[in-house]
Amino acid sequence: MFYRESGDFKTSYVQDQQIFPILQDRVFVAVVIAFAFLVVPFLINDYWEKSVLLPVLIWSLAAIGLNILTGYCGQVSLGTGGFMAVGAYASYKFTTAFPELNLFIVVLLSGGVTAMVGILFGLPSLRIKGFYLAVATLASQFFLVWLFNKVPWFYNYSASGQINAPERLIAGITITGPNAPPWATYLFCLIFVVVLALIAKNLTRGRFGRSWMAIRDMDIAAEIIGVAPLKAKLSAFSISSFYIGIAGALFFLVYLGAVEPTEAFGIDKSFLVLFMIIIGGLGSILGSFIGAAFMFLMPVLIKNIMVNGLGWSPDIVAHLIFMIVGGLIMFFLIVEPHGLAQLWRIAKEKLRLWPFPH
Amino acid sequence: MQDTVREDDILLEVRNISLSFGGVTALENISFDIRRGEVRAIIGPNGAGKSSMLNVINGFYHPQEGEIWFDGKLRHHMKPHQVARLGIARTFQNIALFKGMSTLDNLMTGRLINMHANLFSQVAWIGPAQREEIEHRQKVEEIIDFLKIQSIRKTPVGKLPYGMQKRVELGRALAAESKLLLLDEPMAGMNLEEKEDMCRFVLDVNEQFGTTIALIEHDMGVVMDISNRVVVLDYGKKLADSSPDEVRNNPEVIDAYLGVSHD
Amino acid sequence: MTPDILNTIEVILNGLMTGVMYSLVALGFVLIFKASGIFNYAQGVMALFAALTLVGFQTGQIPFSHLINEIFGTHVHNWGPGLNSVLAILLTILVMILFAWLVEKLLLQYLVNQEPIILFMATIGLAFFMEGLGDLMWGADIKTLDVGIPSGGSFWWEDVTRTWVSEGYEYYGMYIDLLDVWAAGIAVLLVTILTLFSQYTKTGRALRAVADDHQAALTVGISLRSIWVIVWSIAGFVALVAGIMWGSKSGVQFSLSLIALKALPVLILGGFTSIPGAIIGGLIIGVGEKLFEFWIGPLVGGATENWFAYVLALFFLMFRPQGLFGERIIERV
Amino acid sequence: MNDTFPKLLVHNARQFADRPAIREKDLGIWQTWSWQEMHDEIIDFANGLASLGFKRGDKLAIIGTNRHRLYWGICATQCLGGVPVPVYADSVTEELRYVLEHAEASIVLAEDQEQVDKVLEVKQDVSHVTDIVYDDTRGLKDYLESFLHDFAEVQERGKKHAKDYPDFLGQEIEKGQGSDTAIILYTSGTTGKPKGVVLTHDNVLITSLNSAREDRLTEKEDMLSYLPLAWVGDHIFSYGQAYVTGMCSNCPESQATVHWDIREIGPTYYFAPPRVFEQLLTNVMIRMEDASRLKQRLFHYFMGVAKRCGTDILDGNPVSLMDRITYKLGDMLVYAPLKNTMGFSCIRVAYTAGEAIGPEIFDFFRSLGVNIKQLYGQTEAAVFITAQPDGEVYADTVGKPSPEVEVKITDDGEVIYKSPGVFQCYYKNDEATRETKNEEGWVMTGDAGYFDDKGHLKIIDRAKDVGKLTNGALFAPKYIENKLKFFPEIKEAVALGRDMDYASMIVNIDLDAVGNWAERNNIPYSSYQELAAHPRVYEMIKANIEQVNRDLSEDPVLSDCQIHRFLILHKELDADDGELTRTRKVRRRIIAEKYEILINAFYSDATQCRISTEVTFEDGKKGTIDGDIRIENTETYKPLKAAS
Repeated sequence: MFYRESGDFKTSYVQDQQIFPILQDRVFVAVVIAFAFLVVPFLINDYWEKSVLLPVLIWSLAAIGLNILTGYCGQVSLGTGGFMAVGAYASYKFTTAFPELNLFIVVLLSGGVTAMVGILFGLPSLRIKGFYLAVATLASQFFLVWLFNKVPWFYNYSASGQINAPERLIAGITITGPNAPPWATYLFCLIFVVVLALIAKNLTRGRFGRSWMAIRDMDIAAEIIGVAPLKAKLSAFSISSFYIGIAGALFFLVYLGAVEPTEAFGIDKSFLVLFMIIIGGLGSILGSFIGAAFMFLMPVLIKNIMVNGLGWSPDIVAHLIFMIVGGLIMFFLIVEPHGLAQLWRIAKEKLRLWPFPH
Repeated sequence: MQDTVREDDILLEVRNISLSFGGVTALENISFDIRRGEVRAIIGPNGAGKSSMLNVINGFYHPQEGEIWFDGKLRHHMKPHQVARLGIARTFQNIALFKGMSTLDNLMTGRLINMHANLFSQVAWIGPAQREEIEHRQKVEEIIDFLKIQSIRKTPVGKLPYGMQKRVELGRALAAESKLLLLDEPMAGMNLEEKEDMCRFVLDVNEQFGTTIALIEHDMGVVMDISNRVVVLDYGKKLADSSPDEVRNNPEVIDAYLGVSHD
Repeated sequence: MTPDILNTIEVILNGLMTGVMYSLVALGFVLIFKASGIFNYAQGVMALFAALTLVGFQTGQIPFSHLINEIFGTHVHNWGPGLNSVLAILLTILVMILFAWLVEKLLLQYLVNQEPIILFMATIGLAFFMEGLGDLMWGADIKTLDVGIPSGGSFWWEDVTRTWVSEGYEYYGMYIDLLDVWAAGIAVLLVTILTLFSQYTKTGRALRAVADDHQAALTVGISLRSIWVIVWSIAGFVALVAGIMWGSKSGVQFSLSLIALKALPVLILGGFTSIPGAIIGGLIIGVGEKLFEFWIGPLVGGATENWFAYVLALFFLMFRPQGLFGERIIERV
Repeated sequence: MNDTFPKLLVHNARQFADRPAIREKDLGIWQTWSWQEMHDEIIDFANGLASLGFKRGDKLAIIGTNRHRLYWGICATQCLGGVPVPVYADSVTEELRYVLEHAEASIVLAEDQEQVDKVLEVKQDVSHVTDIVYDDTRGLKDYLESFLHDFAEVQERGKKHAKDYPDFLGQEIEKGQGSDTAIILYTSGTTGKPKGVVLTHDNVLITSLNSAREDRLTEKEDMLSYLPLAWVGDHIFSYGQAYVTGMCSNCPESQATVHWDIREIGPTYYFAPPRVFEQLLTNVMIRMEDASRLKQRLFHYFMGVAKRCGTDILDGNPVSLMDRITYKLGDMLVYAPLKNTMGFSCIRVAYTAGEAIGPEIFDFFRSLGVNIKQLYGQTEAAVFITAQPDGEVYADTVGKPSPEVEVKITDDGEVIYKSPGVFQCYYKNDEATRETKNEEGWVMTGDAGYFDDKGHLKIIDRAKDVGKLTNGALFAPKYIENKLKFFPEIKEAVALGRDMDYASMIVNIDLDAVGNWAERNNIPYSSYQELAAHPRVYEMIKANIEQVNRDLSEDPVLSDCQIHRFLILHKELDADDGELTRTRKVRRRIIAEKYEILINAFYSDATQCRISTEVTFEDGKKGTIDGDIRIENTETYKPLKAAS
């Protein structure tokens, strides 16, 4: 209905291969990004920061990461929580060992460390496929969390076994620690999310993305046409882990500030991110955002309505949320296995064809 | 056959190949060659080992015995993706397209062996990665044009009809610009018109690009029409190896194959 | 024998007993996987759900009482003093059959011909749903389950083993929980029954036919859908047995559903399609993790049981991706 | 003074240098050439042609679809003072042989292997052809004939030639004059051999310039070039007007993808014959059938609004504020998206011509805000004879004389004209030239028509088909038939009345449309015959005819043509039975013979007539159909005005 594409034609492959080939989409995205950078920081408060924006941004990043591995490369992983823990602990070690190190670099390095760990745990994927691999990734989940619990070096021998984010500044602005202003933490995360989302898009639409998808869709054929499975899978594991590691670092540094591994990075987090990409859409960057926002905000909303609105007891609502989440997963797998992103694509297709149905 | 062929006219030679799976023999002491620029057919009844032969050639199966010479060199143990890089592309009997991708992306995937932009340029996109992408897009578009599949360029291949999928698969194999093209029953399950189109494309590929082609096919008419030489396999053994006409009149072949194909 | 050796034997025995428990859960997985190719992640939650239901019947709870009270402001909890164990178990079996039917009706029939990984994820959804449902129906508090199976250490065994120790050592005997022994016995019984069932009954043969070849089974007129209901019912029954055992041992609580995760490496070891595999896999994991904890645990801070099974499975997979008893996969193109 | 196209090309290359001149959808994108680039390409090719020995006065035949290089071939030929002769791409070898022979073409520019094969097949019969140049190399690798050249290869030769003779081409272009022959266009006459219409640069250029000025076309226009290259319309719109305005022609990827390509390009200037618009409207309606109820209601509501005030808004007539607001809303929700899906979003001017367009169709598009207008033209006039000016657009006229065109009606009612676009002659056919063009330069159109009181020309029929009733009034059968055929229920109609007292009509109902209607109204029927004889069908057709009569009564010239009696034929007119041509045109003579009884009954008092007709079934077997056919009288109306 809103699309007026007629006359918006492509005279070069550069134009044809844009991320958003339709002019109106480009305008829309530009407006959204401008709004996120220029307007939101002035409106943000503590509640919006901690309860909505930061978690949605960070989970989006984790979802993009898992989507690269699962959605694009077809390797199901249940180790997301463990990899997030690696990112978190790496960032803790970096920033406590080198207090002067710029936070951006700390976060990136944490991603790098997680990528290495990802490669290590991705090695079995060369021999194992499907849910065999999913089970194997559980090893990383449980082993890593156990490791951070049991080896005091990781938590700098603190008495509580917890790690706490020290206060760090960038250009005189506090980013981590309890005194960080909401707009600063928000912008810090936003920069990572926007840049990394763009990079993810660039990777998935190019050589890497195609080799991943080839492996996902038909691994034997992929190998026979020249895709080296080792490279494709390990690159997916490492890049995916890089994203998840960064999400973990941000989760710890700017969002929670203090974590205890079993609590913050348990198996439930692995499932949460998996659900985000199933509901959001496997193999879709946009879907990662939608899924993260949906899976995180839906329970918040339900809780708000039922606990605050209807006055029900929180544990009943928690059970209900479990049922709703589980039901939604089944519903989506039956009705639209490609998730909300696919629904959006269909809606968009409809809008482009409006008023015709097809 | 008269052996007047020069050594470097031969693109691929298999010598005394034997392959078995846990005691079951799939191929037994098979030898034949494929000359540069020819269309070579491999025929035989079901279970004759034709597909196994192709799988051996592109490194998916590893024969227990025998040698494979490609492009004048003895080929050592290689993984399929390494073989692909040597210049052997193929299509599959049961379509093995990447269902989640568009026609264009399937063909671009076929060109992966020629793409080299590193991770960092991919991350940045603008620059080498984009240049490479465009360069290969042009090549792929030429193939799209060649196969007349412009109208399905951006359609996910899962939604295409069978005949079109076969064509896209041929396109993906062509995209690799390989020296040797292996076609595993390219016309299976097609109607007459689609078969004629596909024959035309196979011959055009052979003529236009000079690609050497080895194909497995059941339709004897097709084999006779488009191949230069024919190898006949039966129960993993080589039964005959000659021109289509000679094969057609070979009584052994008729017994083993032609006789039963008219049921 | 030195106490060290005896302690090791005790650890092994305990491991075997735990392994039997793992096997019980894994058995449910194998049954469903064989018949429908579905990797049923919800098997563990089914055990929890079955145990919760059983306790609910035993104690006469009103289902959803919390929810009802919340909505209507009432204070209902129990409808009576509860049923005796046998009746409660029978009722629970009925509930599990109803559950199997509902799963087929509402979920599986829409997912026929989907990729295995999609089915797997659907069962994860199912697990979440049932977890919420179980808690909502029966309450989330930890419950004790007692169906009359003896529990506690076996004094007889303690006395017997005390005499095995070499001269000059102090030793108090081996500890073995009677419940574990019972569980092992029941597990053996269950496997025997299942084997007999699948070998000698018509339904059993149909099940095997479906497992071998869906298409062929359909052509000879076996209704896939009713087979699925049957298989899920049996899996539900196995889940109930596992639930009773685990529940009697450590109370009916959320962590019960996590044994499903433990069953996964068991399956990897045993192979997804082999009943003996599930048993042996369970035993290996049980013994392995106990021994590892016994020997290595103290050196690294303990709690290695959290991950040992998975890491073991991981290494195992590297060398034998098809499991112990699985058939070798020949890939075709 | 840029009096030839090559001179215009040189001028445009300076004036519009980097603006796009031509695009073609190829290899997935719109490959674009600026005027400067196109100029260079054409110059290279012209030089290449020269190196092949092509010289002033030689003919170059062009055969193929709308490919940019074929358009370049036209201009390159003209650069050398040669004459391009485009040939329809779907010509069979026989037609091709005739044109090549008749035009004495020395070089043939062929699109692809298919066309090259055709040319090779006839080459030994046509003595003049020395070389063949082809555009698409596919499949031509193994063609080793030395007279075959790849287009690019000719351009390479051209570059060398230009190096050897740097001033040659510039001088050749300068030598050209407006009075030189620019092109010979062969018209596929319905009878006899095709005639080659010779047009000069002046003819094409001045006509293009005048018409472009009339519609204020600028270099910013985009035109979709999808109609046959050899048809005069395409030559004027895609070539003539493009060169005089500097606008861009866009060649579709293939004939099969035109509807996608138009959507992408979104032309600002567009031409299509009525059947294209008709097809589009049908598609819109069919696709809307499947839409949800809500969308359908939305669609129909706003189409109603558009019908009420759309054309007025387009024509700038006063419209109430409320209507304007609803129309604006409709534009947002329905019209603009609809235009977007058809690729009409950007259209400033669209033309239709060639045959009568249904008023429903015409109004549909105009009410959406698509400015379609009608024109009346001929190859012999370099298209433009009359056209509708903006704001004066009617479904039933073809507009006012174009600039510098004089139009007259002869005493016999035939339309004749004189214009700067008038052709020189039919190539090598003086007799035909004399028959068509008199000494003073007036050209006979062969069409009967008249000017209405608004000064608009109305075309009635082919002049030779127009007869008189016994009272001397004009009888235009095709005109009335077409009016009837605009009703969806009527598939064919045959008007009778020449030299009779009044007009009568034989009607064929449309089985799909009427069958559908019958189902909705619970009218059972088992065959066409049964449905055709149903009283309620008669009622419906009668109402339609009376509607036509009412329209005719308002017509100053044709009010006497009102239909007095009609019948619905018991069988469908069929090409297998010889009643229609293969292109579904009515064969009046056969029908008159076959249905003599019926015709006699029309002009008697009979209300019923029994007839037995031989029919050919689908499997080729013959059989007969008997039937009693009812003849009904219809209401006629008093003429509103007396004939002027």
